[in-house]
Amino acid sequence: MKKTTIFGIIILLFILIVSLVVKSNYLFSILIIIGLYAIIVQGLGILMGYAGQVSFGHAAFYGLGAYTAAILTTRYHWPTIAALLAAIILPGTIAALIGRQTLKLRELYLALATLGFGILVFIAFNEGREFTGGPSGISSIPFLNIGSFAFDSDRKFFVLVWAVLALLLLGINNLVHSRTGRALRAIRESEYAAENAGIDSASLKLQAFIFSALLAGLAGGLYAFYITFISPAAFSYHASIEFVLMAVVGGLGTFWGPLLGAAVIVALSEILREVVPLLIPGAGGEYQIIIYGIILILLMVYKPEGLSSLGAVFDRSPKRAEQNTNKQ
Amino acid sequence: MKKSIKSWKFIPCLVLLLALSLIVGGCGTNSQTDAAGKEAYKIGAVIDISGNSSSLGVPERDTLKMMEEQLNAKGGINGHPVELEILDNKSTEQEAVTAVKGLIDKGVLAVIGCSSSGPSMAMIPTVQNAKIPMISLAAASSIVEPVSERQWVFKTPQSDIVMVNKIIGYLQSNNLQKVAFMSMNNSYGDGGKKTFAVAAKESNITIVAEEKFAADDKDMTPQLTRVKASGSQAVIVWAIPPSASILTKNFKDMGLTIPLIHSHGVGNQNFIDLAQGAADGVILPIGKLAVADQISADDPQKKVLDNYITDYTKKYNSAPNSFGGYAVDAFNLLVNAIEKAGADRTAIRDQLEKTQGYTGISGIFNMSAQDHNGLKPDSAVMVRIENGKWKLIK
Amino acid sequence: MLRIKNLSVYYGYVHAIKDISLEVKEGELLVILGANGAGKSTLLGTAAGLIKPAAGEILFNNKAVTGQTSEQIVSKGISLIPEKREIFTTLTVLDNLLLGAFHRYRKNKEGLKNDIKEILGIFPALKGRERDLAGSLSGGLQQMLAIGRGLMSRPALLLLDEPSVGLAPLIVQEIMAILVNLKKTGVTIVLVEQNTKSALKVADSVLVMERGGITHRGSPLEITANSSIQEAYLGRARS
Amino acid sequence: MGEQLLQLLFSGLTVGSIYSLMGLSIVSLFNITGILNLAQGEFVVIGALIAVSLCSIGMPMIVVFPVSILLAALLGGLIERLTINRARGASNLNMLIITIGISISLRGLALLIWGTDTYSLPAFTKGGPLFLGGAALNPQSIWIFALAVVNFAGMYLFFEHTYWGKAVKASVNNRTGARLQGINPHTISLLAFVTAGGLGAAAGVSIGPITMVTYDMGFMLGVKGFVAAAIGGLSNVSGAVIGGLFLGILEAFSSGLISSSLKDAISIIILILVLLFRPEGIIGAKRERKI
Amino acid sequence: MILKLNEITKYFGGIAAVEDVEFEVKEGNIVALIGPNGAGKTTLFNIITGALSPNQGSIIYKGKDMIGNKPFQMASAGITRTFQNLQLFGGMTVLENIMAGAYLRGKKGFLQSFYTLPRKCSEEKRIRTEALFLLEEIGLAEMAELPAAALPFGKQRLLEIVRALASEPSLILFDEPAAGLNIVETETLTNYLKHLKKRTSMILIEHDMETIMEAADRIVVLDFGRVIAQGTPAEIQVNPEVIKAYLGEDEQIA
Repeated sequence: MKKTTIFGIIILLFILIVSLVVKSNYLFSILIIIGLYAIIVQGLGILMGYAGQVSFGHAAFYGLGAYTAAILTTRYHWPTIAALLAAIILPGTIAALIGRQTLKLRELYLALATLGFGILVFIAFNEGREFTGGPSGISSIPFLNIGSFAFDSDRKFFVLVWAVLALLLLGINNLVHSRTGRALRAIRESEYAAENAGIDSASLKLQAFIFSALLAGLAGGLYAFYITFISPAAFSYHASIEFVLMAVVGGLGTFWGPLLGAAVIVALSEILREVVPLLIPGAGGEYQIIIYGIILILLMVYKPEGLSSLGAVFDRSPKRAEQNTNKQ
Repeated sequence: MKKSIKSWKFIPCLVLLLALSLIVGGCGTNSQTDAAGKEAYKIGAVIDISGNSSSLGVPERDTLKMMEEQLNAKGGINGHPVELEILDNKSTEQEAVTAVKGLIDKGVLAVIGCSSSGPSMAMIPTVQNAKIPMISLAAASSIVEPVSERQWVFKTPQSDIVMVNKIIGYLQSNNLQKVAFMSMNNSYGDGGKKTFAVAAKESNITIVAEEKFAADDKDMTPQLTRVKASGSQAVIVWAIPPSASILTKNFKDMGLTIPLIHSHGVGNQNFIDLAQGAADGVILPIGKLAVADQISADDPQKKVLDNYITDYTKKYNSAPNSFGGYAVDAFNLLVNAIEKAGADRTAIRDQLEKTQGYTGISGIFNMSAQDHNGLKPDSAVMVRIENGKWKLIK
Repeated sequence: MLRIKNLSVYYGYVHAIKDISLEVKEGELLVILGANGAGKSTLLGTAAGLIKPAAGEILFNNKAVTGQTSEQIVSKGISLIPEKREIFTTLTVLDNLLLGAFHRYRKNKEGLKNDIKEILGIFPALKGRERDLAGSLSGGLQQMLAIGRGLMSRPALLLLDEPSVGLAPLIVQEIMAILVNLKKTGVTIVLVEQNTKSALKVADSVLVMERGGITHRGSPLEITANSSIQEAYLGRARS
Repeated sequence: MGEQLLQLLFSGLTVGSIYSLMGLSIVSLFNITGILNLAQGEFVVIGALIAVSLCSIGMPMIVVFPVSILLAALLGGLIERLTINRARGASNLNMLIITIGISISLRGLALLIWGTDTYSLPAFTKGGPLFLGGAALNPQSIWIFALAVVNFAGMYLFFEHTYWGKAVKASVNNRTGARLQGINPHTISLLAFVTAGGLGAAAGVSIGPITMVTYDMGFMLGVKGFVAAAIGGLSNVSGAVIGGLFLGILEAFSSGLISSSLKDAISIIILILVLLFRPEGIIGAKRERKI
Repeated sequence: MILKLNEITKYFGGIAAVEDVEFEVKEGNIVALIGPNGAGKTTLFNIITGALSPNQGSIIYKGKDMIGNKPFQMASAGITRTFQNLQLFGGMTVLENIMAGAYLRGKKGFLQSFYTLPRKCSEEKRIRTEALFLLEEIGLAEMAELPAAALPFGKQRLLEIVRALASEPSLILFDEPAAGLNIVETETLTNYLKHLKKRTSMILIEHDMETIMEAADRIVVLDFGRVIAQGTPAEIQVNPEVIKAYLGEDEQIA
């Protein structure tokens, strides 16, 4: 328990210092986006890194959360906090409905099926004009408020998002070191063996899937209340792939991985936007794209376990020994 | 438990990363001053340079860079040099918001952008809150309407309704009452469809078929097959190349002979080149830029258009298109307003709203507290493509 | 025939083979015994080029093959039958055998048919199953196929890694008999085995490994006579 | 009505052949290297864009075709050596992400060299559409279809009837086993990417006249190729061809007869149904999973 | 009697992998399952643990027919197994392997794990203590914090056995536990299995005849999916059919 407390204090200190020191709304907005993505990637990290199931469709849950929040507040004038709650529950419910069948698929088949689900939901956003506003989206979404207190500035929203993130980080840290966390990892390592230890892998995988959908929905709802305008474009399969990238780049099955992955991918594109023109005068977005791609490749070639493994360099783990033996 | 100890080593990395973004993000608002000692005016632009809408954004960026150079060569605004910072939003809403916040932090007087509707819409709450004037380069009329919720937002392209009315006028004068409407499945096509549906109803034109296609569809024959069977007298298409070009080729290949009317979205040479001859006979409403050589010499826009074409062609070695034209108007409107208002955002906004009789590329702008676009139907003309060239329909 | 000098191999930070030197004489059947993790499989894998040594030298017919890849080594005449068999489960038995001759395929396309006949003569149990997928064979047949495929490369030196694992006693006896026959045709054999009893019956010479080093070498008789080995590897209550 | 259906069929076959070509190259690379190449669409785009440049300097099509294939094949090989080959033993997911990285970089490269403009390529044969039974058929469609057939036949002959084909299959099935027989998986992986590059360019040059070429159209082509491949069973070469044609025809008929806005939804639903109930593909044999 | 198989038959593509298999396991007994490779032994294991469902027949466990249950249901009823090709949770530590094996001995669910209440902490502590005790017993305690994949092969075998024990099953199925072990390790294993009889019943697939002769109470011999003989070790050893199909002349003397 000690360690969890320390982590908690660190993150709280970070939030406190940043919210007091930083004046730039730009920086806040970057941190907010990092926080939102980190929330999604936390869930995805549980699904991929612990339950060993890949999903290329999480932008759908993210979008469902955002649309739920947007539609309930703009059209039905729900209180924002109730709409946020619905934005969490609805994606979870949909995940529960589709999960059991879908999760029977393995690896690439699962990847394709979730990708397909993502595209379907994306089509629904575009076609459900009466509800979603079609490709033109929904505007004038109110700010999130609790009673008379509204999260109407970047600073307030930053504190909210990161506080939520911190709670999740700690919860997930508890989770992965618990009976359930062990069972999830057992499924990833060997599903047969896990089943024979009495672990209902289908049900547990489904729970992980629902959980990750809940988090994506939460992030989506917060996103809608932050940007206050949404359109389908933000929830295409490109976003789904981006989330998987964040999860893998950060490092699967690690504590800091999701946050790090989200931070690096978001910061990388911001930094490239500023740095590339300094290095190559007159360069447009083209170089940023190329460099981004190359950095991604280099990471995967030389740090396939993700960035959080950098810390493990000094740890002389004999685990590597097994790697040379043949993989079939 | 051992694992989490390892991850401790990561905190420094995290801190480092955030520190880096702090430095790079640059919170400083220290302005440069030129030799004369007058402080530079900062203007921001958020453009869709890469991503889906990059074909709009790139000519806009090029035009803006050119305009900035020209202006500073002339001595800037009242002796103040202009510093224009152009950021790429990768055609995404979230990046547009981040970018505009960055610009606001840097103390810009106003922002230009974005190239397409989605990112423009996404930026609106931010500029409204920060009270920064913004001039969008995107078509959708919802960007400036209702004006009561969009006091700080203006836009330069003609609204859909201007173009739709041109088309309706053409249909009525040619006695075409049953039409098919085909649109690209994005906000551009969607906007056109909505506007046209309303206008058609008012003028007793029936839409007998409504078809859609995706921006990256490779063959529109199935949709055209349905159109063919619907017995429509004309086809109206709301799309941009390449899908607009593919559709035009399919249309020709299938031997359809009814009039094919496109939107201003195909108003560039690329559309004609890609359709490889199939574009001949296509009719469309368009800004005057494309037919600058054909409009009469006494047209007030003539000189403005010719100047822009000469300058742009000289600098970039290719003819400008209407997207660049939107950027010209946005830049000039802003410069005019700053000239009168100085470095005061509220005053700039007020001046923008008071714009009267500014002759631009897209037309003559007359803004008001009710109209933040300011263009009238005469800002567009109908053209027919003949032998790969735009021909004004008089 | 095969000479190994001062060989060291690391797996990550694990020193799997520590400064080993040994020689295999032409025409002999050498059996390597040792506990799990003693480095037996690593030794074979290194000799076959699957694992890169950190130090030392491997000479085959007096030519250095150290650090060469397994693709190069197999064409020199060393063939490894790995513990996991590594047969091509989605290919037919026939294709498996044909591919065993990969490195000499271009030189002799027609002769291969005869070679396959010869192999099927050694393993009559495979006859009639040439068109079956190798993955559908039982464990014993898969092991025979793996050896047969190895022989298709016409090796001068055959390295076998625990061919008896998971096999019924009857089949183990069969395979041992085949090895003895092979030796008669002039193939040099190195056999790593846990099934000490069967292996000792066919061995010309025995080597005992422990924690990455060689502790004993001798004839089967000497080894069985050594009481410490007896206790450690052959079991007290048995034989 | 008959004419209309025929028109839809032609449209479906045209688009279907494009999907087949994509599916075919994805499946063959998958079969050889075990890598699902998300950058295959970019190979197509780069190949087509190279052809655009070659055409613009006045080369005749008959030269442009092989030269762009050659250049794209070289690029494929180069990429393999620089990325895939250096990431030996990476997990499937990592490999997938490496190919995403390749795809992003290639897209940026294409944007840098060719810009955002859309280009078109000249058709292989001149002349307008053919009219069969009142329905129009673009002659280029026949070329695309022919290319798909030739590719398929080539793959089939290679894998089923050549010794090298067997060696490649062996290397896919068991890498260590293959190495022990003297088969070098690195060479095979290199050749596979060279082929993927070349096939991509061949596809790009032949579909260019119909689809036009934009720097960013590769991803969508890739996704359609995957759907085609998955409908065909993901590792089945003939399945990819049939899956592609099926997908094309399905799209044409659903947008021509049902609704153009639901076209993509219908094909995705079919994909998901196939994945759930016939993961071995629409033509694959059903097998009981063994443990 | 803890387990009784009746007329178990399983077809793969028209071929019977297992046909009309019948035998029973008495409480606290070790039943050995032997036979040539491909005789259907592992298939039978898969059927008993619920990974495969038979085409016909019944599995009576503690008086109840278990047909149609999934492996995790079988496990919670008390049947667990080890694997011929080890299926350790390689990336987890030795201790975590055992604790995961003891999954059924805990109660905490997904959301409960999220924010821990003190009461739930005690469950975690109890499982950890029990796991350490099991490791102590078999001499793996000092390796508790190593990743399972880093253990030498022989220890991995042992670990898998202990992991199976951690859920306190009443029947364990061992699939070739001695494969790849040397004679000394095999002896240790044999003794350990005999020692386990106090806690659980066992079915054992094994090729090492000495282990079987020493440990098994009864032997069932399979060939081509059918039971060709069953009886005490002494009976089986001299059964001519078994010698012909499986043992060979050599082993008979041993």
